[in-house]
Amino acid sequence: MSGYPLHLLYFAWLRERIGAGGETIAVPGEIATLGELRDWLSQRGPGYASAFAAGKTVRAAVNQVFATPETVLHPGDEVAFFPPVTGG
Amino acid sequence: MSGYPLHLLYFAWLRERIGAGGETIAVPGEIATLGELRDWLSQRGPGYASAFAAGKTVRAAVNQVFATPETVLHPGDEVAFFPPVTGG
Amino acid sequence: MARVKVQEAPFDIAAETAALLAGRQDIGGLGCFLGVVRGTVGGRALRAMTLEHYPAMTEAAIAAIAAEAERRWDLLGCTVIHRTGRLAPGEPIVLVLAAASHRTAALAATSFLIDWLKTRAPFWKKESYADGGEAWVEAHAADDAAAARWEG
Amino acid sequence: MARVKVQEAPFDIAAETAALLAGRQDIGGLGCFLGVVRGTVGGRALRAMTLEHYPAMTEAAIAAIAAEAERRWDLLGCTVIHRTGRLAPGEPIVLVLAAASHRTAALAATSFLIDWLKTRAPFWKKESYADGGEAWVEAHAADDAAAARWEG
Repeated sequence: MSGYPLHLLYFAWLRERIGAGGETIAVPGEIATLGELRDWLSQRGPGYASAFAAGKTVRAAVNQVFATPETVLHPGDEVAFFPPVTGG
Repeated sequence: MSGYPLHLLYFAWLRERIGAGGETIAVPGEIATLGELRDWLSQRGPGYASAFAAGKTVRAAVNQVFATPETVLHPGDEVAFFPPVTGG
Repeated sequence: MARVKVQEAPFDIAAETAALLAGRQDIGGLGCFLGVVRGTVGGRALRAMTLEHYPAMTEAAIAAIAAEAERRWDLLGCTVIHRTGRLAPGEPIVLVLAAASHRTAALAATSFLIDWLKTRAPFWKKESYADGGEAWVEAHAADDAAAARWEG
Repeated sequence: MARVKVQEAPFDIAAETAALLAGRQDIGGLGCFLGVVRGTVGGRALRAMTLEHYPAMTEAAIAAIAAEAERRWDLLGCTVIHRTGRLAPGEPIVLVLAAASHRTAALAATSFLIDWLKTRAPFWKKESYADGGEAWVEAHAADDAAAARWEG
């Protein structure tokens, strides 16, 4: 599979470290799951590396539904990364 | 001990059966406890008998504090009889 | 020190909440329970609920229940208002507010207060039905069980 | 069907309560929780709390939590309002209302709703301190434990 587009969103301290609230990017076709996307993103630069550093608890949602590293991605998905929630 | 005065109060269906919300009466000196008072009152007439009939759950307070049949009475005490409470 | 009121008049939940929070910055959570007269009881339409109480004892009994809540939890405010007299279906009967620095204490104290009010405050309810009948509400075993959860 | 709102503006607890009760005679108990910004956190004075959220997801996530509450208890009304943006100490953050025919369901659902909101709704709090520092609030193990009570 060739590259495909994803709409990425970052919240709270992930947003601050990456320096953007979101972006639409083309990811390589061999990235099939959320876990693989995270590993790939963490190598895009120091901000990403800091946001996705090993040991950091990062949660995610795919198309506004909480997701796990095994969740399979599809072209055009909205993928959000964020810390554990702290509302209420 | 000779007779002594008590201020009696009746609430809810005890009030309705006895036909009065309260009364000040002189009780015989040999009545020492709340339980003895209840037995004595139940023989004062059909309304009292109905209010204090065997098997009826009747609660009481002496001087505005919940009391038990063993509670000892003193001249001038305010003694209230009522069904189990149902507020809230 | 809890704010306790026994009254025939309606109460104002917004004013009571505001009074508890006014001028404070230590409260993180406020638990609240509002009891309301239902229009149907056991399938029978209700016209009114009449609450009788023991005036000389009522406020002190409620204050003792609130003091017990304050002993069990670090409350930063506590309000109990109980209405008496004749109330129509849909009308509020009782308001309980409990404030604390965190929600767990606020909500636990709220549950405790209403459970003990139902079993330890000298109120008696009489139901007047649409068909003309009347009956005193009987104490519920479920209420005794709920209140007993907090014992020991 | 729950009433869910996510907004910067303050909310009106009396209006929300009245809206839940309006025209009904089947509600016997209304449970309520109000979350408030505290002025001191861990001994440090707070200037403001800023709530970020995930707009496309937030209302749906809250609605799903409310739907789960409605599945577990026979609720006769449910309202969740969560504020976002910058809030000062003493300001309300979140309002939860749950109505039922009896108090047990109303109060249990209220506790459930706030426990799950804290662990399953996409909000993030940032604290701005009086000394100029800032920090994102970390998720609390106690909140996870409180939410886990309702699982299984």
